[in-house]
Amino acid sequence: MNALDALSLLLVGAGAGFFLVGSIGLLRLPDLLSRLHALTKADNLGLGLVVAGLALQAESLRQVLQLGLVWALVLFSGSIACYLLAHAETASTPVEPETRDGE
Amino acid sequence: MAAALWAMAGLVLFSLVVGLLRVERGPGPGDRLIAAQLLGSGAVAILLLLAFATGEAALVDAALVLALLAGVALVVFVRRGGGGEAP
Amino acid sequence: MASEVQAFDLLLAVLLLWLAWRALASADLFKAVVQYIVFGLLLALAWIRLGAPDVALAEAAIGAGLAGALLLDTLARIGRAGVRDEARPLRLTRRRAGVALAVVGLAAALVAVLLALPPAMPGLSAEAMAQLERSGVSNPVTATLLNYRAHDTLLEIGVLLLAVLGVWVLDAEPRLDQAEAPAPLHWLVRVLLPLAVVVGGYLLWVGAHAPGGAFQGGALLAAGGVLLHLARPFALGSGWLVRLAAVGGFAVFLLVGLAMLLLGGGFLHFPPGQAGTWILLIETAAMLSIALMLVVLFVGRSRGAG
Amino acid sequence: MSLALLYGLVGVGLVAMGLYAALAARHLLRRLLGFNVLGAGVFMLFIAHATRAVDAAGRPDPVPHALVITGIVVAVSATALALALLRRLHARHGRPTLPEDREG
Amino acid sequence: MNAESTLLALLVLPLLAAVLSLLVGRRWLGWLGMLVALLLVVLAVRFALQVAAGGAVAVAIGGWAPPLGIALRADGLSAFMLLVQSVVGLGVHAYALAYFAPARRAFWAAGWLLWGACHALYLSGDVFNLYVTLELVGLGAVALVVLGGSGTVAAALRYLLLALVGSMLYLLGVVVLYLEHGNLDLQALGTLVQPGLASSVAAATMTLGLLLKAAVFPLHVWLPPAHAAAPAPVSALLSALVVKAALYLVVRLWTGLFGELPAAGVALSLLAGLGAAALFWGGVQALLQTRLKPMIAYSTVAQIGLLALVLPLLQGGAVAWNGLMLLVAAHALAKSALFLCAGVVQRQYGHDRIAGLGGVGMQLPLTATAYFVAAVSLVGLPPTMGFFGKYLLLEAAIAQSRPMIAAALVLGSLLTAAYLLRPLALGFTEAATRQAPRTAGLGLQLPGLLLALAALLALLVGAGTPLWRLLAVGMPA
Repeated sequence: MNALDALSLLLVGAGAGFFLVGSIGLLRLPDLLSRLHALTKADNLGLGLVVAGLALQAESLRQVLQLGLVWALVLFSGSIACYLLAHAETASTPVEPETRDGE
Repeated sequence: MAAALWAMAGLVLFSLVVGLLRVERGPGPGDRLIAAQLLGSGAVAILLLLAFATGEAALVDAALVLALLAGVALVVFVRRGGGGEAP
Repeated sequence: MASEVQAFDLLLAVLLLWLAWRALASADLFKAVVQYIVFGLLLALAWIRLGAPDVALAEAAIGAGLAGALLLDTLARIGRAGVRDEARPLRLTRRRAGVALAVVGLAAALVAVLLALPPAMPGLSAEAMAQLERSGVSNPVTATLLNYRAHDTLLEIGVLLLAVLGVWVLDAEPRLDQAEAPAPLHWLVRVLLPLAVVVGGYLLWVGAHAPGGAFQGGALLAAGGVLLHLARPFALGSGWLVRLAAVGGFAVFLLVGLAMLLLGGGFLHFPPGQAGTWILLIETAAMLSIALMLVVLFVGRSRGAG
Repeated sequence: MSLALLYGLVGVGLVAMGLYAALAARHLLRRLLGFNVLGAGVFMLFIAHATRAVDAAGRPDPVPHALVITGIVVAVSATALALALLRRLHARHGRPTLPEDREG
Repeated sequence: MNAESTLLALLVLPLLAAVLSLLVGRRWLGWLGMLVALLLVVLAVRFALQVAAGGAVAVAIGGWAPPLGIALRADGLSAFMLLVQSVVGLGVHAYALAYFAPARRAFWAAGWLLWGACHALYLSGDVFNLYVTLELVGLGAVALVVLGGSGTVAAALRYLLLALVGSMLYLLGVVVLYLEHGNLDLQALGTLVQPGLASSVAAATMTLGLLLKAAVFPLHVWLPPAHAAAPAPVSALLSALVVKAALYLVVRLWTGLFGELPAAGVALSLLAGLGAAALFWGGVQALLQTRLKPMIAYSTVAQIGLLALVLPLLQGGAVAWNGLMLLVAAHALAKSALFLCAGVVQRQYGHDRIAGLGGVGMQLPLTATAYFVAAVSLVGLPPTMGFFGKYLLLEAAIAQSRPMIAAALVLGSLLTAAYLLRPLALGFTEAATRQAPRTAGLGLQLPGLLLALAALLALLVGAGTPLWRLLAVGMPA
């Protein structure tokens, strides 16, 4: 394994780690807005690091661009969707007990 | 190298299990949907990892499709109201 | 592709079963639907794992895009009371015992069938590959869908057309989203819609030699249309132009099939040299029609349209 | 255990769960989810099998892939129509269940 | 025009008509429909003659021979079903011309797709292609049922859900067959299938799915509400043709693909048992109905039971086979005529309560006659087609020493007489309950009468040797 592979793996590993941390954050954090925050972190950094690590393995510029596009898209639509959700959430009343899961 | 990428894909899949617990617990529709959003990004990451692990370029296309559609569910929910939430 | 079972597969298998179970047994249907959407995501991963990227693309485009949108829209329309199901929707009761028994018997029989199968089987891959040269495309899945078994695909577009006709017959529904869409949603649409068009066209084009095709492209385009509708609600009605666009794919498919008769072949018998061109023509028309019909299924019929 | 068998067994599990829910549940949306899970199980049996019928180059049988894509389109069309009917039924009667299933 | 071309024309023409129905101006819809329907009847007759003379026809679509491609195959059974489909279709479409005024585009478009789907089903020789045609038939039926307005939605949804599960079960059987044999061609599979677990599972799931779609007791619960709620011409199409499509496939599977399995005898006897139960349950329910359309719908449950009852006789040869086919045709013609009559009554009086039918015989003589002829044919009195069908089946049952089937056949017919003749007795004997309201036009009354009379005339024209020769083509040994 050469240095490039090692670096690539390191980045990918860090990305996977961020996914794990983000998921745990999603689980542990107490309310929706802070969970939204955790989600964007995992999205941006987790996927970003995975994409960066894989880009080092790419065989062509086209592949690098494709990877970048995928990341940018997830980032863009994810953050807008989360913004819309946060916006709607703060505008409306808090969650009522009735909708909580009673199992 | 491929084996390592497989392992990473497995790790991301495992972290999705944790996200699934948030889908399960809720409590509100918004909580479930942001967890689904994370799962979508995770699926994109897994597809990319598998694309490089197997050398199958089409998987990048599949990741691209998922990335394009990543926000659709949340947008439908926000615009239509979820049925569980006051509109 | 690694064909031995890995930890990844075991985890995926367990998750698929668990998610399906939760989607069917969660009392809160909103939760069930979200779990079903995630189930679709993981299903796409399973198709990849089984070496079926064409199916994975279709599943991703449908599961992540349209199916989720349709289900969430329905939840919104049936309201808070409708979303709540019984506490244990699948509880075994005396009335359900017969169904449960039959299902368990069927599952046991299927498992026995699977265990009895030899490890390697003759399928149709040898034939499909041997004829690929003459099919006009180099992706065997596209060759099967648009050439070897084009008759299936023609009728399948007919099924979609019938679903649209059924929706057109039903009364119009009230609009839900009266409020003006916030500006970021418009930004999102401005970026995603052109991209969906480009990627949809790309999937159509690439389908001739790599995973992709008319249906995957059409579903992606339709998701773009759904997003646009959510940002700027538009009426589709069932006027002449919409009807033409909806039936166009089916009509072109049928007419090209008949044109082959005139060219001296049989119905849907493409001359090997021109097959690629004819298939691309059919696929283009089919993609546009499929996209439009899927959007109609989401938007429904607007009030006052004929 | 081969990939075909593992995913084949998952397919059987999905068929069983989906069929039960499609026939036994009361809420119509649940029954539709059941139908879709049933479909996913049938498709999975098919695709898992295709890995056992590889050609000389080791590629799986493409014919089941094409048939499953056809099946997915059919299932989505039918689901969309059923959802449209379900919304009209709910708008008319205020309940998402069929009349004979409305006890208790 | 050779037989292959006729076959393709029969496949493509209704689909083309569906496309045109979505595009032409509204006032052309009916005329286009009548033109194509007449053309299809001519083609179906021609095709039947060609098959009778030249034997079974096969066309590999796109030039791809099975197992890679899809083969269309037509034997006597297919050609006969196409003939029944076309004649009934023509009658119902002519009725729809008057019933849906102004024309409803969705009826014509969905109706043509449904018609085309039935043709594709009768012609298909590929088990997966048959699945697609089954779905096309199912969705077509649902789209047509909801034409009846918002009151039909529950019935349509129940029907859709069960039809979907039914066809998915059928597909599960197809998948099991492919797992075992790597083939989808009906004919090839017939030689490949060996007795064993996989074949039994495939046979069981496919048959169960089809029985659900054919509304064989006790899987019939969806049928009466859907067929009673739909607009009359749609009910006629569904009861006369759509349920037959699934039943046709059951016959096709158990006389071909699974005919050699050791379990075939047991399976067919089981079907006969269900059929007998349906015959009596459906008959009693029909007797209890207070409205005409639900009564006719329950009668379909009973008649489907009758067709299932006689399936074991098919193993005994040509007499039963011919009798079953006559009965299928007689039921299709009579049942469509009955629903069309019910539609006329509903139009004329604004209701279809049986108790309120006094004086119908005077006010609607043509419709009352049509109802009478159709009822007589369904009961099986001479000289109708139903009589000859039942006669042949009775003969076969006695020859094969199946006294139970013979007894059920006779008792079922008596029950049929009891419920079908009750409205008629009221209509002719009781005085009119109200003044003659608006009169239903000839356009509405004639098609039902013609269909009912077809059950009589068809025998004079085609029965006997030419028909037997057609049915002998591809008859299971």
